[in-house]
Amino acid sequence: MRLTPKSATLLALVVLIALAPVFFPSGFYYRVGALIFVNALAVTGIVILTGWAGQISLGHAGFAGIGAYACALAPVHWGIHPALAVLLGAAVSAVLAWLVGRPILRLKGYYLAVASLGMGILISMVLNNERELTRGPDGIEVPELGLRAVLKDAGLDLSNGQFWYFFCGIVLILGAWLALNLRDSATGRALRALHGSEVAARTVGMDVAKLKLQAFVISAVYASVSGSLLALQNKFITPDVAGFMHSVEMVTMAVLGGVGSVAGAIFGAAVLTLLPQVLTVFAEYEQLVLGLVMVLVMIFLREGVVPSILRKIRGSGE
Amino acid sequence: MSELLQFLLSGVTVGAVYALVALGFTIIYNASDVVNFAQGEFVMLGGMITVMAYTAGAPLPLAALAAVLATAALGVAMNKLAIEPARGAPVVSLVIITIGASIFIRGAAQLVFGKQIHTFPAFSGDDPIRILGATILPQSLWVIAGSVAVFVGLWLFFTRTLLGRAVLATSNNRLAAQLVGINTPFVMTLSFAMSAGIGALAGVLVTPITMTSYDVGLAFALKGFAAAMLGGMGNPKGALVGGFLLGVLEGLTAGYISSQYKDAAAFIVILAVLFFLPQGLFGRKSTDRV
Amino acid sequence: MNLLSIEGLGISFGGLKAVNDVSFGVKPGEIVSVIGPNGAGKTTLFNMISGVYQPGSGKVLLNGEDVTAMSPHLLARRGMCRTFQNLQVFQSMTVLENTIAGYHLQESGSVLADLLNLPSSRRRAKEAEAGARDLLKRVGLERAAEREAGSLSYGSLKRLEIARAMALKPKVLLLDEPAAGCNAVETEEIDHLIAEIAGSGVAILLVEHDMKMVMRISNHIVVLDHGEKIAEGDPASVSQNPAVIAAYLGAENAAG
Amino acid sequence: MKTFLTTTALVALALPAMAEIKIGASISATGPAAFLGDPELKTLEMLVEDLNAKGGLNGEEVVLVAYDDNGDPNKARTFATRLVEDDEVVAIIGGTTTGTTMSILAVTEDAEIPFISLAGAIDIIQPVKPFTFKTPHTDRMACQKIFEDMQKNGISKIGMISGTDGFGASMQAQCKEVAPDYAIEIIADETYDPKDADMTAQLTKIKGTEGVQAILNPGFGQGPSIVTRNVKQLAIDLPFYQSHGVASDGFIELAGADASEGVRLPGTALLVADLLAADDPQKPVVDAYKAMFEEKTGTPVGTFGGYAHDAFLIMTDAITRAGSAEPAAIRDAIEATSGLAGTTGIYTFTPEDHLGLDLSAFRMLEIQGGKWTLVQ
Repeated sequence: MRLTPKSATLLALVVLIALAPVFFPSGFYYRVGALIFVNALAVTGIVILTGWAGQISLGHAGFAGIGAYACALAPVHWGIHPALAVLLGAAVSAVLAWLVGRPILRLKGYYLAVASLGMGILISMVLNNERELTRGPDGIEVPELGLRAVLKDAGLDLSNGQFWYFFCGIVLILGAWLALNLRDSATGRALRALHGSEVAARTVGMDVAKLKLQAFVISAVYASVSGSLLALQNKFITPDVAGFMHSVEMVTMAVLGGVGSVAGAIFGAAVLTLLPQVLTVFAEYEQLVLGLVMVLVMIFLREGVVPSILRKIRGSGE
Repeated sequence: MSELLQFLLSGVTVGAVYALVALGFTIIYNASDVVNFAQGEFVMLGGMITVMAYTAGAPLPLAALAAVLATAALGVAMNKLAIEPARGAPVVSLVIITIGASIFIRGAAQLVFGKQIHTFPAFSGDDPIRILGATILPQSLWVIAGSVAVFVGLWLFFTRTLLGRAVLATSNNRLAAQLVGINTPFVMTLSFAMSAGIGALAGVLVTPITMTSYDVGLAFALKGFAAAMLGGMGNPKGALVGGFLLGVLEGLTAGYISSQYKDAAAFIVILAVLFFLPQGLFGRKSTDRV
Repeated sequence: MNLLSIEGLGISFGGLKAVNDVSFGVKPGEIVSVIGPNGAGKTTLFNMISGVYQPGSGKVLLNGEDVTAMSPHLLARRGMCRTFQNLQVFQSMTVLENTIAGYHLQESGSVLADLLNLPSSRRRAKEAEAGARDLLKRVGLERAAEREAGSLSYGSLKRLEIARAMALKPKVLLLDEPAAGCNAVETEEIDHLIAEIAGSGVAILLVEHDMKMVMRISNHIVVLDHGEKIAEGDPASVSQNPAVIAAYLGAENAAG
Repeated sequence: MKTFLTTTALVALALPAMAEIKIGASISATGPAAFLGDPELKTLEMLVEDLNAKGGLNGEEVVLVAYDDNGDPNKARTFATRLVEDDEVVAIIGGTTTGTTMSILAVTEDAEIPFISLAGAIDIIQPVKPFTFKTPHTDRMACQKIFEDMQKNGISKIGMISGTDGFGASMQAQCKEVAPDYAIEIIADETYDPKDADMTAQLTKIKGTEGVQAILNPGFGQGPSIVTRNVKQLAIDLPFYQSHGVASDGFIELAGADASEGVRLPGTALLVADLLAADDPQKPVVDAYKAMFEEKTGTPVGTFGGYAHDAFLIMTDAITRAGSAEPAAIRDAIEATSGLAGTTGIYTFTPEDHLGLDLSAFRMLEIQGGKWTLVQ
């Protein structure tokens, strides 16, 4: 039996995550891996919103900020366990996305871009300015998740780096599984349909406004959980996580890898997370290279790296 | 009273800067439907090249002219190398391309110019002009005059000249424009040269007020973009009004409500305006054609 | 009893009356065609009936309910669906997916079930797929099911649009130039398809340029000129109507 | 990579003379804090080169593994992990901003690697963390120094205008906390974005606040220069204090000698090298650093490069005294540092004090005629 694209993607992901550590020369690579997974999770949300539903957001880092600060604040102020704080952050992000999404998703193209940009900047501004609560731009400590200690008691002793590598890896697999489920479901098909033609989508009975909103809310939850994982892993978080450049980074990762495909998103996240680590010797040229890569990929591999390559392989196979 | 006036003057100074940047956005958008996020880098280049030429001994006007011409040339190069090859790509790809170009230009500027903050003398000295107890710097008047002059120039260009109409025609329907004999590649080249040149001019005018360094572009691009969208993208009148409105809003919020949240006020108003007028204040209406 | 009733529908663009005070009705199983020279306002009329444009005046009644200016997705729920003159297919989706999209109203359940791939979601998807494959067979596209819609020929796309619309099991079907750009063979296929659909009790409203086809399959014809209804009746009476002939001749003269 | 490291380790065992000491650095050489980080990185690179030219440390070559974290705390943490786990450095210098510092110290404390930060916030060393030290004065001390001077001049009601970046916001908060100790009331409290073009609205509000006797502007980059010019534009005739964030000749150049006339700020000996008494214990080190940095880079020295200089000085001093490059030994030696003259001040660390400076290291400076002068 042939593998469906869905199971192929998931299988490849599981194998990669499980086997990559064999080749790690030092503990540092667990950290890089964990970062890739965290970024890939947020980017998977962008795939749903931008790749399938065709809506642009330049403010999704705002939701990552909410997820991150939920983990920093809720345990300290309200005694909520950090794990539940992740869910709280996701819920707050979802509600906010639902409220904000209604008016701004009526907008198209660049108008949607500027509205989402404004939303992201507002969130980041609150995190920066409400010092009493967030401690401002210098950042705030995040409590320990505590799962590693539990595992240790259960006989599974992982280093900090290893724990976060596998934990984020598992969350990413889960996130990819959900997204791939969605893709081939009625909702996912409807999202891709409205991307193709909103008018036609309406005539076959699709509630375009509601569908866009669903995609916006789901992608906000992805970004929020990604922010939470980052905060818990770093045990320290600053408002940078909600900044404009982080939003751009998410979209860039998605578009470079291939905004229409989950595998592409993960690939894009991996490349852009690795880039600064590879370029340390040429740190001065990092920006130059990053900019160049963005432009060249968009010109020569328009659909993103992964779909373009897959198409080439299929094309030559036939 | 003089306080209110000072808040307004502060807002107008800032607003003129935004308006100039926003005006730069309109031409490229009109010709190609691309919002060029590298517009802020043109502003940075205008300032930085002037600084370099000036410190190398060139007289200020000559340094400024060199900066505008060099930046315009760079704009043309950007069109040829990054925008033309991506013709027909979806909006999100174009956003990434222009952001990529802006990161590239910023990275190059950091290597060429270093990371120091620079400035050069104001054109007409630093003695503030007093108006009813409030003050404004002569350089602010230069910026205001510059934004109004560019606006008038663009308005005349788009409504009174054949070339300007050709630009608009290209934006409406590229194929049709080609069929009626418009040299669309030339129109695109011209648009990028003009946009970049106007951006550089903005950089020359505002640097004595805001100073400049390799990384000032992004802030200009974001505020200019917001101003242009507020007014309605593609319309020079929208860019001018949007820019001044945004500046005055910030000035008044800083003065009367909270300086911490003045940027927030600006974005809240933009969200509110887009809620009621999805095309901005003076934007073109678009209807789905089926 | 009319399933679809159009009462005094009108709209102006920038002061110009594109459609003015047009009324008629469509009964179940009936094929009503709207004809008229280019620019007579046929597509505009269609866009008003199907909720794409908001009419300036008049009413659209569906099964007795006032559905004027109702959003297309709500009309779809009430059993009205349409196709487009300039083709609105989901280009980057497969032919099969395009057709399944027509099952959206029957297929869609909770997002959560879709995310978790719950049995209910899988069952719905399976049912929709089975239905879609049947439909594709009916319109003769079953072999193209896995191809990307964008790669299909014009005539095939026309049929795909009809298949997608049929997936909704509509009571009223609006077809905007279904045969435009099709060759004689394709036109005849579409002919049969439309007759078959009408035979199953669906009310069909048709805009078409191909006069032969219109005369062949219509039960009733409405003629528009300059946005006004100038005649209506059965094919024979309309083709003899001097006002209609004048309108068409005038148009041809102007064109010549 | 791993094999390469093991080989060098083996060689190191066999031939101790060829060994090297790896010191790591994560600095914000680009990004929003580049204004601070750039001179810091240049300083470290210059000092390492100089040290090795003079024969290294304890006869071993010093290798600087420096990464640019863009001022992004997340990247800083990644680079700290890389320095510790992959490069296996014995100590880390860096953390240009408080945010990056906090991210790095979470790693270094876990790995028990000594870390000297170049950032200001008091949270870095209070409560004391065993392996974390820092060279700059805290923001709180800067506030205290300024308020001390205000108190001396009979000022009790002030207006503040602060940048919203980490530096400005942190100092704003600290100043508000310590103001009551000096009987100073902050009756106007405004902020600006670091990239703002005009601050006259905020200053007009401060000017219009009844009873303001002086203005204080914590911030770095171009913001304070614009504030300074705006103060002059509005003809606000009040004592005007800047922070150590702009303590460099560059500030006078940008704000203009005219507008910056009379501006006071708490600075370090570095800015007034020429004015130091011949017997000042800091004079030799200040003169040497200033000469070397300005010759090397062609740009004037500033406080921030000085922080990096001092961190490197403390580190090498500790390694020399410890006679070993073991992280634990270095840590203990740093904590035992006593009376070490740097550009910022004279450092004496104790187990309870990982900053090692007191207020005396700050010197109140005033700009007169486009030059820094000491306030007596």
